[in-house]
Amino acid sequence: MVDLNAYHNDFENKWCPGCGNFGVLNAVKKALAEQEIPPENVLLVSGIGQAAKTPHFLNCNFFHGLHGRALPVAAGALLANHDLNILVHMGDGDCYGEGGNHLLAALRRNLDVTLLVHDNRVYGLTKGQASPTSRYGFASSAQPFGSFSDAMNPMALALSQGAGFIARGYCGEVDHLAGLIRAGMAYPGFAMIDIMQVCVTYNPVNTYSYYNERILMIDEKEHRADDWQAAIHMALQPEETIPIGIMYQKETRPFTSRIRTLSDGPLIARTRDPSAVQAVLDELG
Amino acid sequence: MVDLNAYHNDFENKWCPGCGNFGVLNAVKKALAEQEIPPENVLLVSGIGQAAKTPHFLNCNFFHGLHGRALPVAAGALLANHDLNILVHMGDGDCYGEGGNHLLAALRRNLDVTLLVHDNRVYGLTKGQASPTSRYGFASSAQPFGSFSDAMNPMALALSQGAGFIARGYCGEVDHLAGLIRAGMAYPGFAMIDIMQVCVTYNPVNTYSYYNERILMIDEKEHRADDWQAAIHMALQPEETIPIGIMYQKETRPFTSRIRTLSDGPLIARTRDPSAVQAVLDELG
Amino acid sequence: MGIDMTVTIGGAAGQGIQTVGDLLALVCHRAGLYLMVINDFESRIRGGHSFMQLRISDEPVYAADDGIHLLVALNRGSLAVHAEEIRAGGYALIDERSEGDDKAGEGGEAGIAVVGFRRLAEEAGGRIMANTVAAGAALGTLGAPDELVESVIKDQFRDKSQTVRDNNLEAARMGRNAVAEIRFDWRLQWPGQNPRGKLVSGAQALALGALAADCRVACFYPMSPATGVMVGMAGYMDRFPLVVEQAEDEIAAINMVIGASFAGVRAMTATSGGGFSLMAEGIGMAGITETPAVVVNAQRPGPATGLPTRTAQGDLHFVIHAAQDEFPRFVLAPRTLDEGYETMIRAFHLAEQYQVPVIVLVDQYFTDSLGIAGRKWVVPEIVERFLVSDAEMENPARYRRFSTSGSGISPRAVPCAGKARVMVTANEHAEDGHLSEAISDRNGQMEKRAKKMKRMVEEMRSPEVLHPDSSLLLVAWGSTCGVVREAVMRLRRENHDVGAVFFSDIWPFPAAAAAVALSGPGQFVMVELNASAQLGALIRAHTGLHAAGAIVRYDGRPMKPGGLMHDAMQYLEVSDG
Amino acid sequence: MGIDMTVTIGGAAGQGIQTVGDLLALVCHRAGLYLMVINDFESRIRGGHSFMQLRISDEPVYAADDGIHLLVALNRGSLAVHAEEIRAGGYALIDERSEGDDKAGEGGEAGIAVVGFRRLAEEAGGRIMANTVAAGAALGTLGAPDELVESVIKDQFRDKSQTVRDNNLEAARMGRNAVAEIRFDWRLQWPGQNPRGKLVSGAQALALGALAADCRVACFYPMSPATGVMVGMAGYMDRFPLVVEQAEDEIAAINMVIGASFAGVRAMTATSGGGFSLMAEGIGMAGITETPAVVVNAQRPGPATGLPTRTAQGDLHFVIHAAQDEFPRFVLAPRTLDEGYETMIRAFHLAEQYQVPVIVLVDQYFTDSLGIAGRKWVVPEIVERFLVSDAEMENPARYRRFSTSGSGISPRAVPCAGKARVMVTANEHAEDGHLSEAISDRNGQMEKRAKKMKRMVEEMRSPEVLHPDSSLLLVAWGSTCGVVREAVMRLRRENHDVGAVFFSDIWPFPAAAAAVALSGPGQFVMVELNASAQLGALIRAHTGLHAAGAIVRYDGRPMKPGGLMHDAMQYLEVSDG
Ligand SMILES: Cc1ncc(C[n+]2csc(CCOP(=O)(O)OP(=O)(O)O)c2C)c(N)n1
Ligand SMILES: Cc1ncc(C[n+]2csc(CCOP(=O)(O)OP(=O)(O)O)c2C)c(N)n1
Ligand code: SF4
Ligand code: SF4
Ligand SMILES: [Mg+2]
Ligand SMILES: [Mg+2]
Repeated sequence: MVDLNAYHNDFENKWCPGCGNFGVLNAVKKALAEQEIPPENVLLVSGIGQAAKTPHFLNCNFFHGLHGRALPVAAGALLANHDLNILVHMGDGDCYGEGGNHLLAALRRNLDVTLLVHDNRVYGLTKGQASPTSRYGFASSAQPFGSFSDAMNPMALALSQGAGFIARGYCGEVDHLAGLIRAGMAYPGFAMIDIMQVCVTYNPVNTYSYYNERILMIDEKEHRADDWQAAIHMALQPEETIPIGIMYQKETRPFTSRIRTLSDGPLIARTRDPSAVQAVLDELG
Repeated sequence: MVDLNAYHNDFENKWCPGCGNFGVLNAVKKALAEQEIPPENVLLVSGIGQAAKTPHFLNCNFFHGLHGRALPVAAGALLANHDLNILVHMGDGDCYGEGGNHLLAALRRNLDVTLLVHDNRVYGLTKGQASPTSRYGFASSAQPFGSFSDAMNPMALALSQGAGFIARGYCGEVDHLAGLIRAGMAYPGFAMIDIMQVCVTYNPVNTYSYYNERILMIDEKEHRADDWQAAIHMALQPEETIPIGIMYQKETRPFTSRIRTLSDGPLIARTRDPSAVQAVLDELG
Repeated sequence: MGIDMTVTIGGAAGQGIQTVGDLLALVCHRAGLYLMVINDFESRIRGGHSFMQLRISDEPVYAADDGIHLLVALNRGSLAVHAEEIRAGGYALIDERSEGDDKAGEGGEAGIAVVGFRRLAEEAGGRIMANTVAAGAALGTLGAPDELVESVIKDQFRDKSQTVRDNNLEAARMGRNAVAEIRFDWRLQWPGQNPRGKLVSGAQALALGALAADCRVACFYPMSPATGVMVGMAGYMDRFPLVVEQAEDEIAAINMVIGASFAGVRAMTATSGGGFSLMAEGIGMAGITETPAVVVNAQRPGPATGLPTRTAQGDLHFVIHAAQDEFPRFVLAPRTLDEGYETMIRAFHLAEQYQVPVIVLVDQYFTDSLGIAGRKWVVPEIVERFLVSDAEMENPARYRRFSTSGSGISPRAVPCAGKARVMVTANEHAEDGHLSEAISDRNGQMEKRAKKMKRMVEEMRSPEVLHPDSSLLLVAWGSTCGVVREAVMRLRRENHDVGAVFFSDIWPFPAAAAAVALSGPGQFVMVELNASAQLGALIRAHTGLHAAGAIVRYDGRPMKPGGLMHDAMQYLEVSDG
Repeated sequence: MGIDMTVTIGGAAGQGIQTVGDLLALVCHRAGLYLMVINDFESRIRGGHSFMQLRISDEPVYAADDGIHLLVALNRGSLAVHAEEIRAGGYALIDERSEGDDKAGEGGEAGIAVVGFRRLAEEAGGRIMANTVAAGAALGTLGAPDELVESVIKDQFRDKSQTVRDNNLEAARMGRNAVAEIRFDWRLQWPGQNPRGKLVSGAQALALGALAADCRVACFYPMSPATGVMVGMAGYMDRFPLVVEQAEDEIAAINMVIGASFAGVRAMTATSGGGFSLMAEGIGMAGITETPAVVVNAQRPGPATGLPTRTAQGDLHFVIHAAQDEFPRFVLAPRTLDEGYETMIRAFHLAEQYQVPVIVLVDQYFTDSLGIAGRKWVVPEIVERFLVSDAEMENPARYRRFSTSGSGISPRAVPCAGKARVMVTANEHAEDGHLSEAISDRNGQMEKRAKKMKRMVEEMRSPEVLHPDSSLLLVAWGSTCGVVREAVMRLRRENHDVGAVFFSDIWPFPAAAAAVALSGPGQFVMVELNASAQLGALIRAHTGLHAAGAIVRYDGRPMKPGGLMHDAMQYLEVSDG
């Protein structure tokens, strides 16, 4: 195992003390170390928000782009070089709000990246507005009379669209989360991990104690990962308990293996052949 | 019943002869006539595409806007005047491609409009590229080696997000479709109707005979509309048969009834009170 | 000018800088003093270094100033950051050291008073009141009358329990007592007058203007520094026919606004550059469908995510040209709080009168700063809607939404309000609203839309000119006019021959008025918060007049009079000499 | 000029206008004639009226012309539409009447030959070949040599069965025989030479240029008239290290391009105005992250959905200013097919050399028209990548992607290619790539980026000038230069003292070269396909020179020499007189 410190950098962390993102950060380090992926071989891609700052706090390559747009950036990078190890960090607003359309497309592509949604059910960086996963009635400065929308159900969404790796993690269970990330990275295809992440500043509803009282680790023996019915049941159940773990997993065909061109190796590694272009031009007379 | 001709206008139709959109158009007329909604009391909102041209061929009010953006336009109109009868016409590219994020939001809002997706599984107006509902491998000028993405499953998507009215129609069954539209308009909340619409020009796969061989009307006696499990089963079943009808229906709380302000009547009908503004200003000293 | 001093409250994000600052501002406001309060945030929620800076005066002030008279350092780091800015004779109030304090910050040349913010708060009833102690100490140093301080605290905590209120009063008192010994050179003469106006932020001024203009639908996606405008409206949903709805993204927001406006109510959105980018196509749709829409763009430095919590004026060219092809629009850049309120009323009026999008172009400095709005804010008795109904039509069945006859402004009806069918498309269209590719329809509609520009330019207010005959005119727009005004006043006091030209109405460009304003005997120099002096380029393109130079900043910070005066001197020396 | 004639094929969308036109074009091309083929589509798939127009000449032609020598009317409606354009002595070939024909269209003053397109096709083996009959008839009227026609048909149907091939040959022959009696005044002298170059569309020229430039990832969302560029590349995915992927929307497309480019390959997208609007924020991200990106904007009339299948040059100001705040970019507007190919190679080169977005600004007229590209298309032996690797760094662990030392162009490495960490953010950042709000970092990066502009402007090619000493210069950019060239040639033949200035490199604006080009003794007049003469405004803003006027069109149709000459005369009369 690579030393955890190898993933550490000296860039000043900008999260609130006690923020659930620290748990996620530690889980990522752990997962990478356990897989012995040296930091220089990791590419982190993120949108904009508190979650999306994660890459700055790891000693890896990163592209920290626009609010909502991490998945297409990751897709482009993957097309250029499908040997990359890509982790995508997004917030719930980032991924399910502004970036919702890209999530739908990533599911359709079965984009072979691991998506970590730091789901704190609130817009953290912009100071606490309701997010797509905030519950109906969630009150904030921008929603003084409560949010008028129902919460999105990301797990059920992914299940409905045939996703092959769907997991839920919790920032308070770092080792468990590290395991999910490892499994997600090992999965050939789109691995979606929705992480219950506590925002100690703007979400007074979904606190550590809220989760600690409800979290239930999925028992691999009881729950067969390829049982879709059981998975959808879990995804839709009322939040009296919150199962965490791999909800669903099946074999699928990852995006980059669907594209014939890529079977000859990553685009970035291919050599250019000017004579092939000349041949095309010659065909035109 | 209002005379069907009341919905007719003289604007030249721009669809290909034989296009499935004609069936949809006729079903809409029929549904409106049966409900006795005079044409001047109907607002049609659409995006851009062949489907989205539908409003031009009806003698109603309409807003034919931008590709992908019909749902937010409809949402705005509804906020202004929630007494409006709004039908939203979109193509599959329009609604599930460019506009995917707005569909997710309309589901979360439970936006009280009736959405008709003319789902021809292809981009018609732009000459035949793969759409989000095109099957994996669908070949076209833009996808000469086939589409690399799996098809979206719109019915399952809506089911996964708690939608309260989900139906599938077929352009070849006009009366049946008219019934669905009527039911959708009567439903208080978001009514989503995905219509199997044949594109005779660009989709050689999903033809009239393709559907005629597979279509199966949902028997209201056999299938209880409030049986979510049965509905998701239908939505996910392989396309050997294609059930049409109301897949799922339950009571929900429509968007405009969630907003306290609107309980005093449509915004457009409220009177302005300058003294109330003055009172606010006076509070600031 | 008698009183003119700056109090800075520094600390980490989340430490409650705002609580301290608000108390100080409220006390000064109530005492009849003038204020200019700027907020300097980092894009984070906790930690780092933020500050709030209050310039307090007995005359109107138009900008934040350099130098600090009194620093309230909520942590030691703040002392380190600001030590050098403290004027000789100034003071820093700091907390007693305690565990977890960072090591930095040991003073400088200022007087330092160690006050046990946290310790005294605990004595008063709880650590949470450390900020009240700090505020009490600061106000004590300034010599604020006790009754005034107490009345403000009572009001601030009026929704809390009696105990909370009492504890805070006690905390403030303890803070004051702790500084009783300090002899502060700028101890204020408290005028004890009535407030000089409303104490509001720019965001509030815009929100209230929208309310006064009868805006009924506001849709937005949160984005600093524009969110405050929407938050400023949301709280009134229970008292007005108003819905403020958070959209799934900015594209939805602008489309919702257009939908609401089409259906017949006044509607708006507010965003910053990134969101405005996403709205470009929608703004074009407002253009071709001739649907009124008011869009506030509160600028921050870019490109892209840029500096989310800082200020800039870099989007001027972009907002004028955003969206493919050409269509008429207004761009208005209010300079002051009063003008912010009035501009919103005007924006809605112009949007409906001309059936065009109106962009209100402000910036983080404008929206996040507080000040005293001194003008009376008039609430229009009537807002004109410029709508037609069946009754006004010869034959509603023949209603043509995009009729080309007449002034260029077609009759706008509301859908489902009568027999007239309202048919609208974002494709090019015939007069009846159906899509059309006919050359005659295309040209007819393009020319009809273009025709509006002629009348629109007449709506533009001429730039304000100070001392037109000066040898140097400083030219600014929007919120930057404040600091220029301040600098010009000071330079003139030093006998420099300098004036200013201030633009708030920018598009359609008031070329004739600009040429008059800029054709004085002297030269003119642009002062803008963008790299290329974008207004300068507009002036050049539309009047042929060239600025002699440009004083620009793009560091995201508000411009201060000192630096501006320094840079202006470079031009003055030439012209003076 | 010997040969110069226009053949128009008109019909309903879906009738196979393209099949007829392509056969004609291929035959002319193979015979060594020059061609300019424009397509006039409605935004629909079936019905309505569309046409394809071939101008055929034995000398290079630069624009479509007015007047029709030979009309092939696939339906009666087309005859009605075009009858008045047919020159005296011209001919119209029409089908026999049959059921379902619309009633319109009974000739005019042209000669009319009724040919049984459908009947003869049935005789030859099937109605589907009606278009081949029509092509045969048209080519027969033009006197095309049989062997030539047959060789082209054989090639066109080479992937089909022998029977299909033979039936089509027969159909063409029957068409020719049916017109054997016609005495057509402009019957061509068939030169029987080798082709004068490649017969390609503008979209193809751009696609092939991108291929030659080693573009490896192309992401797009379909949008007329840009889709052809992407379709033109997609077919080569099996022969090149190239992936063409349809994105879920334009926002995704530009972000995918940036992701691919960041990860190390050349990448591009193509769209039209509405899609470009949605890409604005992404283009800003390319700007601040200094990621190369090539974006083709094929313009159509707007605003918003506008006229989807028609042409315009209305986006110039928008693409120059798109996205919040300021950053360097290139805008290149190729004028010809040859230049289209070369511009793409240059665009990718410049994008990587300067680490900036490059916008290639074309239009529907450019992408959808076919012509003969006469220059040799060079495939660069090497494409320079301007990348650094660990080996070139002193210490890869200290690699700073956004180093401010040096020329303004920071060293660009590829992620996961060595020890160097590549850290990139769309926030403002420090040299190492981490986000930073420090004034020094902000100013450092802004100034570094701005510095590139100095060198970028030196890359700009000067406008081409024809007859600089003329009393009137017509000034155009992009594809409109063709028709201006044609008009100038004709006007000079009529002894008018007129010249032209042609811009293809537009941003950073080559102000010095423009001033030289426009400072001749005469006056200049803008010729643009937009309402306000946008290039004229740029010229004014950057050189202070004023156009004497502007000849503009915004009707969505390509400009023709006749109308342009007519409008130009207005200025010439003044200067001639
Ligand atoms: C186009 C655009 N719109 C809005 C924003 C402002 N913005 C920044 S982060 C954010 C939301 C943050 O919420 P989330 O994605 O849940 O992340 P968190 O901060 O909670 O981790 C928003 C709206 C932006 N940067 N860009
Ligand atoms: C922003 C934007 N992108 C792309 C287009 C081009 N466009 C017009 S219609 C269409 C897709 C049509 O497909 P669909 O929505 O399925 O409708 P259909 O024509 O099949 O009914 C596209 C891509 C556009 N008008 N605007
Ligand atoms: S605001 Fe919430 S999500 Fe953001 S850093 Fe603080 S605790 Fe974490
Ligand atoms: S292209 Fe397809 S969807 Fe469009 S009108 Fe023709 S048949 Fe209908
Ligand atoms: Mg969040
Ligand atoms: Mg479709």
